[in-house]
Amino acid sequence: MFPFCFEWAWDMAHAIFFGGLWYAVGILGAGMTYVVIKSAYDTMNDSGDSHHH
Amino acid sequence: MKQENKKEHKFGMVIDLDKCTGCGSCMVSCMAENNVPFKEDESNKKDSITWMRVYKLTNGKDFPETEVVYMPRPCQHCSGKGGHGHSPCVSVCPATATDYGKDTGIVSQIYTRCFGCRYCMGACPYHARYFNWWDPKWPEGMENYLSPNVSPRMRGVVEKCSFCYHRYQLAREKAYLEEREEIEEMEYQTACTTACPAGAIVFGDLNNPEHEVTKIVKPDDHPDPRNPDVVGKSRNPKVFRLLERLGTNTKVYYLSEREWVRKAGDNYTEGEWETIKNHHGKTQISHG
Amino acid sequence: MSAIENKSENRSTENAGEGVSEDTRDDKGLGLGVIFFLVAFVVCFLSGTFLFPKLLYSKKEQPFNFDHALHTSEAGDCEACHYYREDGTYSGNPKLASCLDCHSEEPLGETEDEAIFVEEYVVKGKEIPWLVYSRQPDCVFFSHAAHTIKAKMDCVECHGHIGESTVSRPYEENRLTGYSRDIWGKNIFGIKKNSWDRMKMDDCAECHKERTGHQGYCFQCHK
Amino acid sequence: MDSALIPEGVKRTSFPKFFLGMAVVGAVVLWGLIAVVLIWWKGLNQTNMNDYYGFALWIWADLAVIAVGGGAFFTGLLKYIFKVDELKNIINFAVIIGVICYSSALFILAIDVGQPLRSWFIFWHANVHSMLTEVAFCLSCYFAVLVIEFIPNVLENRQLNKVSFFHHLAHNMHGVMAVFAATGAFLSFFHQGSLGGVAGVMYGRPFAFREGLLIWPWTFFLFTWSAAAFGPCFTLLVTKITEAVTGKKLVSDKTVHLLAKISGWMITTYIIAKIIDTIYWATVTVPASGFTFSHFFSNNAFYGYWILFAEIVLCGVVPGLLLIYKPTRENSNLRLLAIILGVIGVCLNRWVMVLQVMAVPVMSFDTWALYIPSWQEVATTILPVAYGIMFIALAYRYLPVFPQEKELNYPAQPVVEGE
Repeated sequence: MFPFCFEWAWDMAHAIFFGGLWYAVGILGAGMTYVVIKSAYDTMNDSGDSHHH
Repeated sequence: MKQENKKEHKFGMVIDLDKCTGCGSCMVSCMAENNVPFKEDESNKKDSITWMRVYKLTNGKDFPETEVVYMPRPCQHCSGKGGHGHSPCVSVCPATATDYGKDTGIVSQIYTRCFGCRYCMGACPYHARYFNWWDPKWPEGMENYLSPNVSPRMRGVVEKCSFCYHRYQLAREKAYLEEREEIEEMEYQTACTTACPAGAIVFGDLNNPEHEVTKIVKPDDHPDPRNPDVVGKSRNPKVFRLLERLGTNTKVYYLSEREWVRKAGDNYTEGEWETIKNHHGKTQISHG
Repeated sequence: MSAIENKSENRSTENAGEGVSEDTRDDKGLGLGVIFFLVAFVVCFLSGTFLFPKLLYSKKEQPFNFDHALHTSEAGDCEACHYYREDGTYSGNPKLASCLDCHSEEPLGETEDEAIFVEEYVVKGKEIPWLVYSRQPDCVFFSHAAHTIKAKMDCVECHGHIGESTVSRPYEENRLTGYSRDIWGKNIFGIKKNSWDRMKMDDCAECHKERTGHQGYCFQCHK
Repeated sequence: MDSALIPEGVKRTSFPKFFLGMAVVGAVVLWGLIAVVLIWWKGLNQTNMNDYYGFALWIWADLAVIAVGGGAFFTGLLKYIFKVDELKNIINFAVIIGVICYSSALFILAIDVGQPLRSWFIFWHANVHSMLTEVAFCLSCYFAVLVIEFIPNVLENRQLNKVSFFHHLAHNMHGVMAVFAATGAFLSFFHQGSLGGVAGVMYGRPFAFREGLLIWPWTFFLFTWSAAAFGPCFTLLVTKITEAVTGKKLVSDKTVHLLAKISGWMITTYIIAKIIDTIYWATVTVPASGFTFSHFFSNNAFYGYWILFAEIVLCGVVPGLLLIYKPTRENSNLRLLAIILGVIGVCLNRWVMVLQVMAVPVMSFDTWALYIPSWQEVATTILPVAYGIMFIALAYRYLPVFPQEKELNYPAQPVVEGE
């Protein structure tokens, strides 16, 4: 799973499998981080009526 | 320092089915040697553990033509399609709890790594892999008789025959102390081999032409021209492997003079056997 | 995260009550959240670093103190007591019989430990229940011969300078696994400075890879 | 009693009646949980699995719920990537069904392994060559995606949405949902496929083994395709059941017809591929290993040609054709028949690819092995169904799941569109 795991090898199979996997996980993580930060920002910049749109 | 892995072995066995009497010594010695647990009630064989299992085969004919053969079946230590080590069970294990030792040709099973998904059992057509449905329960005092060289298993993990690998470990340890590079053929023999009263099992290094097993089997390193996945086919027309056509490339060979026994080792569509059975005899002649 | 939630909850109750929001209130909520987060982080960090290892490992004392330094000066090197048997296997900790090669019911020294040794074990003929720091799990096969004879490694490489020690430190047992702490190592983060700091499979593999070019197949070290 | 939580402008049954219903289903859940505790406590000897049946009822249930849960990824793919906007009316529900199916699948896996506490080995010590590793990774990641897709719907609950941050979070999550849906589709493609690969790579088992493309056996692609094809059938079936229970129309005919049509074409193309695969397997792969096709369907008490016919023709070709032909698709009874057959079909396929694989003897002197699950296995398999019913009931009661509910049931009231 990580380069310091016993089974890890720097080979094609690991590159493809974990490349794809960490890419997907990265997108999910980045997307959620962005959404949470943006929502926090939006909440702080709310004028009284904006959350009833 | 790299000498350690310099020489590749390929341990395997050949079992002479014409010599096997079905006495079951191999099964018993295996269980004792490898701390194999047993149940109080062993009547249901489908969830009990026998690394070495003796099957009874008959030719299906009525008396007086009835013939019976007993077929001991340890783990076949498949080297996989093309002999590259991708045996059916090793490639499917999600947690790398089993691997193919390229230095010995032995398929390992690490009990403390296995988490019991049983995918390997599904993948093995020989039913050579067994699951610990229960925690082992030893009769009072028997724990003292367990072998310290084989680790005991816990419930929920898969186990199987290891070709008594611990005996190889111990033989090598002795060789190290005596500062020898190699071990002798007789220094590493499996428990079933040494226990067989009929001498039906011959064990050794298939890569070593001096070893008895190699002399009997005469493995052909070239791929089978009919199926490139199959390597190590025996050039002895009396020798066969179980389900050889699937390309599992087992290292357990069987020997029989009887044609019906050899035929029972694999599956053949109608009429196919007639064209295949003499295949090796022919190639041998053409090779000179 | 908690800061944000605090703040938004704060805000919604206000809105429900008054329908207006005040930025100053919002900032206060945020500040509290940040403090809460930091405090929680420090608490978790400290307890994880200092308290957790104490909870995880139980300390056990050896039956009595053993002075390695004294013994090596009197009896010779490691192999004097930790020797190979004829079949290549390694004897490990010596049995009482080996001790009796030199010791007898007459104490050889005046220490309290010598007295315990004689009274409790020599006189009673009982084996000493040493707690072995480097005891590996059941599933491990380790050949000393392969390492010290074939690969010509020094004992110190894995065992450290135990031969020069004068006191037996307490044996620390992992409460979950029952294994010795020497396997995982003293450092809770698993960082090692010396080759003998840890005895994990990773450490075996690291050395094997370096010296043999391959970290080894499972059965090389498992049984 | 709980009226403050119920979405605005819709009617729900009285709380006592709801509670009573939940209690009945809850009893079934409890029965399942008792079995789970037994299995965790005493071990897998509580099942009727054995060394011939390493994979049994649970793995089938696992594969089946994931297959029928495929409606979530496929509907999401169509809605967010291919912009089939009509599907917005059913996407929430498809996601909820997906969450139920995938959480059930993970739960079943957690009881199915011999050493549950070591389950993390599959991640930490991953063998990248194993199809099961791919399943584990993609399954858990895709479950995360489903949860992410479900969160906005939860946050739209009347009370939660009053919290400003949650309101914004739901809004912003909708904004980037296409990215999540695309990632979900990618993960889904691989795990549906690798579940097919689980059987397809077992070259020691001629009944399961398939040749394929590079490292992927044909079953890899067939499983993905069938999940996309039959998943929407299950979505429609559950919608139909929910409508029958609530006595309301929840999704417009237009949406239903569209999804049924897409499903129909997917089923038809899938079943053509499946037939080609079966013929190739029967005539080339099987004889090459020395077997005859009939070997797999005879000499035993259960598995006959009927199962092949049922899977491919009755529950494959028939629903496919019923759903692509407009008059039958728009006939509610025939459509219901088709989606029921479709769901049975995909479940049968998974059954065959797990249970029949184990049952067939491979060595010439071996025998067929049949098995009957123990009550513990049955209870734990029914548990997810009961849990799903509770989940849907709660979601339907407290969350604005069906955007068309008001418009379809209370036409007099002015319609206020949400996001």
